[in-house]
This record gives sequence, C-alpha cells and structure tokens, in this order.
Amino acid sequence: MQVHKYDVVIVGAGGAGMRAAIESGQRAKTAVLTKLYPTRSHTGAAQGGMCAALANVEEDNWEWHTFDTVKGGDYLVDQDAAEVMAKEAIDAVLDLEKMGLPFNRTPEGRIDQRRFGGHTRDHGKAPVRRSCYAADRTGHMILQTLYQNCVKHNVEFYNEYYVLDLLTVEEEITVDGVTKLQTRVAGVVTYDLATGELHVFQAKSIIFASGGVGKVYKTTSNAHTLTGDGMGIAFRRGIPLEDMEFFQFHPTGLAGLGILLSEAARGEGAILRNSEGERFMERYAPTIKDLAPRDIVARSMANEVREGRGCGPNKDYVLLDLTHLEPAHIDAKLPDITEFARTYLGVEPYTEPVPVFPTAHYAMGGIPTNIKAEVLQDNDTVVPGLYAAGEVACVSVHGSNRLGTNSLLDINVFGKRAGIYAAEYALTADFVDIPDNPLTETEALLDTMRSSEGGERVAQIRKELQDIMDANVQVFRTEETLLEALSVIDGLEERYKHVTVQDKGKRFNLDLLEAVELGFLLDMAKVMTAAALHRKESRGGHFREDFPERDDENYMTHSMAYKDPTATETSGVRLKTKPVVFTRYQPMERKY
Amino acid sequence: MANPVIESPRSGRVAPEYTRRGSSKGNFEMLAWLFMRVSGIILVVLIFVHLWTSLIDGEGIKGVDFGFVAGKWADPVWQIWDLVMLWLAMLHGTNGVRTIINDYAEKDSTRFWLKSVLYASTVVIIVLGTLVIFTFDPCPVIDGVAHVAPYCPAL
Amino acid sequence: MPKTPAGTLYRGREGMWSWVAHRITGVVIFFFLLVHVLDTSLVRVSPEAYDAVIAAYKNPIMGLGELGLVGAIVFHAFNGLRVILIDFWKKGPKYQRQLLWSVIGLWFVTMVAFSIRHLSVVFGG
Amino acid sequence: MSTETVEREPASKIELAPGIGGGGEIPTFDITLKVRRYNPEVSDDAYWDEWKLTMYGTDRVLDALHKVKWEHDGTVTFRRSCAHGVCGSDAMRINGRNRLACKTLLKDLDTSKPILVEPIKGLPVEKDLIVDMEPFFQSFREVMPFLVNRGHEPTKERLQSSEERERFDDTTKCILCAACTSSCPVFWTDGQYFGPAAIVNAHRFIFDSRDDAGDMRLEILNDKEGVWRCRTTFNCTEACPRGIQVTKAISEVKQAILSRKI
Repeated sequence: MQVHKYDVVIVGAGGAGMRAAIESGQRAKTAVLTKLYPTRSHTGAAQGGMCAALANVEEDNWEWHTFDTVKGGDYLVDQDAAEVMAKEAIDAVLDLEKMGLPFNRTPEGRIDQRRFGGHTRDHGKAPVRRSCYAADRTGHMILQTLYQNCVKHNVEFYNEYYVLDLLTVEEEITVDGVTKLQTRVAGVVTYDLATGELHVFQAKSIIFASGGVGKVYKTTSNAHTLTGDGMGIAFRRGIPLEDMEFFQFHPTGLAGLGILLSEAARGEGAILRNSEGERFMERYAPTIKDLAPRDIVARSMANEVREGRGCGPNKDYVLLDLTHLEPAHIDAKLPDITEFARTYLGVEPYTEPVPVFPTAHYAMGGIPTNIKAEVLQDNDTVVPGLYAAGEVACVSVHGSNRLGTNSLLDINVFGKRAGIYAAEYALTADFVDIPDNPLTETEALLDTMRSSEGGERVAQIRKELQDIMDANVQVFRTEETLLEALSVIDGLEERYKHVTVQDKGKRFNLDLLEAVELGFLLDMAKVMTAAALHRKESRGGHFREDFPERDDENYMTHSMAYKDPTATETSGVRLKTKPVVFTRYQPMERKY
Repeated sequence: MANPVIESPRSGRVAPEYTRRGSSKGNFEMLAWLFMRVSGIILVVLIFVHLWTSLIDGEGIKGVDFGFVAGKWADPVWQIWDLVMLWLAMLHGTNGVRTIINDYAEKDSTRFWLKSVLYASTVVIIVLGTLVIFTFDPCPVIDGVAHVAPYCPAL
Repeated sequence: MPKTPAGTLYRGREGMWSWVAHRITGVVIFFFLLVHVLDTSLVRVSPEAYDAVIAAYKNPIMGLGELGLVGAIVFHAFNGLRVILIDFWKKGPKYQRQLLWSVIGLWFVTMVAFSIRHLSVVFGG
Repeated sequence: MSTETVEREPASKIELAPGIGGGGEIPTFDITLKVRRYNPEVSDDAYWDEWKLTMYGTDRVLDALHKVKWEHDGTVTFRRSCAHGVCGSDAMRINGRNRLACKTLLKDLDTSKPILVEPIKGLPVEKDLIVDMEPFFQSFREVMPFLVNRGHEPTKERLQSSEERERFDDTTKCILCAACTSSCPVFWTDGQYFGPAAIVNAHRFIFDSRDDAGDMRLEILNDKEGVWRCRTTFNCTEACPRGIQVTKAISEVKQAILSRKI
C-alpha cells in the first residue's frame, strides 16, 4: 500500500477543483486527484456564460443578481450564500480575466455581457445583460484558463486516479452539553487506473469537487463520467445529501441525443415553437417568454409535447428557431452549438429550426456545505477539514432551480473559497491518523466485482436504471411513478450484487470502473427518488403532478437524505429537513 | 505472460524516450530553415537555366561533351554560375539530408555516424567541385599530347 | 521509441503526400548531385575520360533516367516554391491544396514540353 | 464583438414547412468495426478484433465502441468523457485519420467496408486505444501556456479591443485532445518535437495583447525541437476536431521568431 501525504487533497479537476487548487496550491502542499485528465471535465461543456453584475453594458448590481438567484431557485435558496455568490461574482469574473480568459469585449474593450434566462433588471422588470462570455465556449475557456494557471503555479496532479473511499474516524464531542459523534476525515483511497493499484492519500483537508450525477438519466447533457462518485462516497460514509430531489432539465438538448444547445441561443434571440409554429412561451411566461428560467421552459416544452403539439414523426420534441437571426450574428456568438446541430442532427440552423427537448443537466442538490464550503454532517455540525464545491456540493445557492450561468459562477466563487479555507485549515491542523486497514472495504468492493460470475451486465442494469429514471423521475413526477421507480431501483440493486466484469486485468480496467460507477449511480438514483417522494409539493425543478402547488407552510425546508438501512420504506434513505436561510427576500409567487 | 511493471505514481512522469535532450541555444535551426527557403528560390533559377542549356538548348544532351563544358567555362559568368549552384545545391541538399537523418535515425550513435559521413562527403564534393571549376584548363596537355579544339590556341 | 504496435498507414491528405514526395525527390536529387559533381570533375582528368562517361548519359535508358531526374527536380522546385508561399504568404496556408494542384498542373505542362524535346533528342538521330 | 442583439421581435406564430426540423424514421445499417487491440498484461503483440453491429443513422463511432464494450466485449478499452467533442478524451485513428470518436458519424464513413479504429500514433500505447498522454502534456507545460503580465494589476479588467482578441481567437479553441500532435509525421519519428498542440497553445498567448512573455515562448520554440521542425504537411490542421488552422498558427509563430531575430 502506498501512502502519500499532502496538506490538501482535491478530488476532481474540473472548474471547482482547479479553482480551489490555484488557491490552495499557493498556500499549502496540494494534490489534485482526478479519474480523468484535468481538461476533460464537464465544466468544458458549459457554453453560455458566467453572470456577474459588472454593469459593463447596462445598469446592474449584485443585489438584483441575488434576487434573481433566489427567485429562480423558488425561494429555497440559502440567501446568505446567494449574497456571497452574487457579490463575489464580480471578482470571480475579474480574477478569470486576469488569469487570461479571453472574454468577448465591448467596443470600449471591457468584458461584454449578454442576456440569460431568469436574469433581470430591478427585481424582474426586464431581462438584463449580465452574462460574461467567451463566444459559446465560456466553460471551455474557464476550464482551460484554470488548468493553465494550475500549470503556472505547479499544481501537482494525479491523473486517472479514481477516488473510491473517504477515510473517516468518529470521535465524541460535547457541544452545549450535548454529546454527539463528530466525523473527522483522515484521507482518501484511490484506485490508480493505469496500474490497478490502490493508494492512500492522507490529508489534513480534503475538497470534494467531483461534479454531478447526470448519468442516472438516459437523455442527458452530462458526460459519461458524471456518475455521482463524490456524492456517493460521502453518502456511504454517513454524510447527508441535501435537496437531491431537485434536478435541472435543460430545455434545449438536441432531441434524442441530449447534447446541449446553450441557453445563449435564446439569450441571443432564438425562440421555441411547437408543431403549429406557435411561440408557446408567450403563454407560459408572458413577460420574459423564452428567457424564463429553465424549469419553467422545460416544463412548458414537456407540456406542449404531452398535449400533442410536439413535432417530428413521434411528436416528441419542439423546435428551437434561429432562422430570424442573421447568419453572421449566429456565427459570431454561437459557432459551436450551430455546429452541434449540423454534425449530430444534420440540421442547418440558418434556415431550419432545430429539434430540441429537455435534457437532464444539473443536480441542484449535493453534499451540504456552509458558505465557507465546509461540509456539514448534519444541519449545523461541520466536518473539520472536509470541503465540497461545485455541482457535487449544495451550498445552496441554486435552491430548487439553478439559473443559467450560475453554475460557472458557483464553481469559481465556492471553488476559490474551498481552496482558501481548506489550505488555511491545513496550516493549523494536524493529520488525523489513518484508520487501521484503510483498504479493506475498497478491496472487498473491487474483489467482489472482479471475481463475481453472476452474469449480470453493467450496461444492462445501467440502461434499465436510466430508462426508469427518464420515465418516472423526470420533469413531471407523481407518487405513483416515484414509488415504481424506487421498487425498480431496489430490484436493480439486488441484481447489481451479481454484476460481472469481463475484464479481469489490472491495467486500465475501465470495465471495472464502470461497474463501480454504476454502484454510485444506483445509490444516487435511490436518494433522488426517495427525496422526490418526500417532497409533496411542486417547486422549481421538482414538479409533482399530484401536488402541483408550492407549499411553503410544510416544505420551505431543505431535504437532508441520510443513509439508514433501517429506513426500509424508502430503500434505506432517511429523510430529514433543514431550515432555509432568509436574509432579505421573503417568498413571493414566482411569475415571469 | 508479461507482467508489466508500471511505475507509480505515473502522473507527471514522462517516458525517458520523450524527455527532450537538452535545449539548443542560438538560432542555428532558424537560420537553416531560412537558408533552405532563400537558397531554394535562387536554385530554382540557377538549375532551370542549367537544365535548359544542357538538355534543351542546341542539341540537347547530345551536345554535351568536353568541348561544351570548356566552352561554357571560358566565360567567367558561367564559372560563377556553376560555382554558386554547386555550393548552394550542396548545402541545400546536405541540410535536407541532415533533417532526414535527424528524423529517422533512431539511435544517437547511428545519427552521429550518418551525419559524419554526410558532412565528409559534402566537404569533399564542394572542395572538389570548386577546384575543378577554378583550375579547369580547356586545352589540357596530357602526357605531352595537346587537346585539340577550335577554341584552343594553335600550337 | 517504446514498443508501439504498428498500425495502418496514416491517411494524410495532399499536404502529407506532397511532403513525402518532396523528401523523396530531394534525396534522389542529392544523390544525383554527388554523382554529377564527380562525373563533371572528370574534365580535370582528360577530355576523353569525360566524354566517355558523358556518352553514357546519352543512351536511351539513361535518357529515361534523365527524364525522371528532371521530373524530380521540377516537382521539388515547384513544390518548394509552394512551401515558401505557405510560409510567407498570408493566405498560403488557406490555399495550400489549390497551390498543390497548381504545382502538379505546372509540373505536368513542363514535363510534357520537356519530354517532347528531350525524348526526340535521345531517341532521334 | 459588438453587444447589439437582434431587437426585432420574432413572430408569435409562423407556418412551418411540412417535415421541417429533421425527423422521419432513423435508418439502421450494419457495420463491421475493427479495433486494434493491445494488452501487455496478456501479450506483447497487437492484433485486430472485429465485430458486426447494427447501428442507427445518428450513431457515432463512439456509440459503436460502447456497443461493443457494453454488449460484446467488456475488455475493449478506450477513454471518453463528454461524448460531444468538447473534452478531447477520445481522439483516435479512424480509418487511418485522427478523429474524435464522438464527433465522427458512422453514416459519414464508408460502411460497406470495415471501419478501422486504432490508437493515435506516436505516443506509447498502454492498452487498446489508450495511449500515454504524459509526453503530450509535458510539451504543453513547457511552452508557458499561461498569461504572464508584468504591468500593474488593474482593479477592474484589463482592456482589450475586439480586434486584439480576434487575433488569437482561433487558437483558444484547443481542447488538448492530441489529434494534431499525433497526426504529425515529424512527431512520429522520435517524439522529441514539441508538436502542433504545444505551439498552438503558445500562439494563443504570444498573440494575446495582454501578455508580456511572448519573447520567452518564442525563445522556447526557437529550439531545435521547436517550430522549425514543422514541415507544413497540414495533417494537424486536417486532424483538428475544433477546426483550428494549426499550420497557419505555426507559420505565424515562425514569422514572429524571424521578425524578432532579424
């Protein structure tokens, strides 16, 4: 067993991980562990932009941005976090610019800004230009710029090191006369994909920045690698997951494929039409129409299709119409996404509307953290030395529905905070001793899979999981669909015990990797479904047809899902609640 | 069954074959690159005219003999012409072959020997050629027998 | 190089094959150049020696060889000019393919003209 | 870029042409996929493996590889992540040319013949389609691929005109997939050449008006393994899945070195 010692270990090398690494690498001995290579992460797929109230092109301020974020998240947003994010957004953008990010520019040479869904002037009066962007590859440029700066600061990467376990110890502490168990973290166990060996990384601070869990769905904009590993590891180690019922479906995925066409398309003037050629968003959001937040647009689209106004042979998609825009304008602002339409669907966006349908996009929920990116083991107890940032975390700045561009902002603001706080903690703290036999559980997990002859195929189970999630835990949900999903997942979990990998080797055993990832997917699907079942109201990205109204009286709370084998009625997921933080905005009806 | 030993950690470790062998100071490669282009343009002119006179003009290849050479080199313009052509072509060619050796010789020792042979032959050829052009005698007397040609002074 | 299992030939396009041709013609010309300097040097040995060797160039088989040599030189020259245009002309990289077809066209025209003249000399009286 | 957006409000309702927006039955067809296999744990020899598959019109080579891995042979090993051409994981040689498997539609290939898939050339093969990327990233790191600015740090952003930004826009598209570098005949020879990707990333900063370290990067690329080894074969330009004019970028770096030295 190889043991490496670092002050700070960062799990994941996407936007949040590398943003944290830049801060922590300059302050403490830092290692970044990633199951990919740094620039392969899904941050690179983000297109439209990153909002900040720079007011470069029109009047704007960070309070409006906070309001939009809170309202966009249907008031489930922790407002202290939203304030931090909107306020620090400005520096986050300027930091990136100073790191070299090639933002598009105004005629005066300042960072240009454009409109984006849900971002408005003066508390919802009209759309505002707030999104800073680099063509339609803002995420790509952020990822590249962060990696470039990691190179500049000599950050140590361990590429293709797959983190499989978090090493924790429990100790009794007494706070205010109450004795409870405090979780402490000692390090992580990783699987070196190249050699098939396990390594232990002992660290004072550990930052999870491992991204989302989009692959529980079939139609998703997410990368194959987004399998909820970080969330799964934390969950298995007793850390709760917050707000997992809220999953964002991005309105404009290429129909059937799920590949994303940026909201920037609508920001630049593209509109949605149904089979009758009608601009149906005028009915659903009369004020901001196609630029309504994603949950509303996605639901409207799904509703159009459900009511028989879908296009195509199966009437199962709607159209994104860019044909009234100047080709030159499209080329200048949206070059990549028009290429996607051409490459993957053979549609020429200059002259033909593009078939689109909502695609699973973003997990609003995740590992609960406070505004210092510290992970919580319950509603208010911090796990010392454990941090999370990015999609894996839930600060909660997105509440029940994230606004477009706020994810790139989230990773930059809270990635930076995680890096700074983790390094500062590491400089004052001591190592926690690695528990005895740290590899036992991981080895057992891998050995079972390698030696199993049960004959169940990873791909088959995963496909069935994705099918049921797509059908039953999508834009519209009911108790019935959710219960069915839960029982299907239980069945799949049973079959997963007999899963067989064909590759028995050590070197680059990606067959084994997929099997392990499937385990996390099953866990997360279960948590998401159980949490959705628990929330008997409709809010943001979570729409219960049996409870179509928002219910502030009973559900103005975050959900906290704990692993608890005794909670048999919800497949081993125990749900609790956590209060929402309010500072200045009281809940109102959410209309656009 | 080969059991590969993969060093760990692998990240950041570059296989030795790919580690660059020191960096070169100075502008040699740049100058060589530039020389190829400049000499190339000049050579196109020099060689095309050379080919015209040797292969097309007059009787073509059939017209080439000692007398043809002698007649040409009697004119200093042609002497200079051929001299420049010799030098540029040899250097251009040598540099070309040098890059090819650099590209394809797998071992340092092979590379060294091939280049040594190349440079030696280049020197020999350039020196030889230069000497021939400058010491050329259109009416040589060999073993007391004078070469007879219309342009030779009558004995 | 570490052991890399050999695969198929890389299917490069005009740019790669013109470069391959450029290299091959370059090497051919270089070796001819060495020989050519040596044979020309025979003028310093004796007129007879030179004429004897040069006579060899005049037989039909060598005549075809000369045709090949000239073909190589003309290609190397024209393609070399193309490379220079790519290097120094702003739009060179954009039109590299068209430039190559021009090179091939010019080469063809030149070679037809040269062949007519040269082969009639070699095979003629 | 200007900030003007099309302000003209689009029509509330339009007549759609019949059958607009693609659609129709997605055709299926059969392909033969041949993959070059190599696993040093089992044998030192590489070999070709082949499968016959039924695929759909919208499927890409990556889908075919997944079908093999998920339904036929789990030991087939390749990297992939985003699956739509922005992460750069799945560069491989498809029918002899470097492509991203996720961006190459099967229907665009000649499906009457077997589709050949091999690892990219010039980097050590580790297993099947996976190559050791470290030498590639090493070259990237060596060209100082980051902004260096020695001036005063402004409180707000540094100013840059749209024209100045446009100057290096093309080379900012690079996703570090190595399709260009591993398509370069010079890189295949000994792996010492910096390679197109590193030069592209140097170009991105050399021509950035905000950067002050252009001279240092030019000095690095003036090396014997630098830009002068480029032979303008255009393989890199043709291989780039992002459409970057790689050869042109290299030419511009060459000229920048020349103009500074002479």
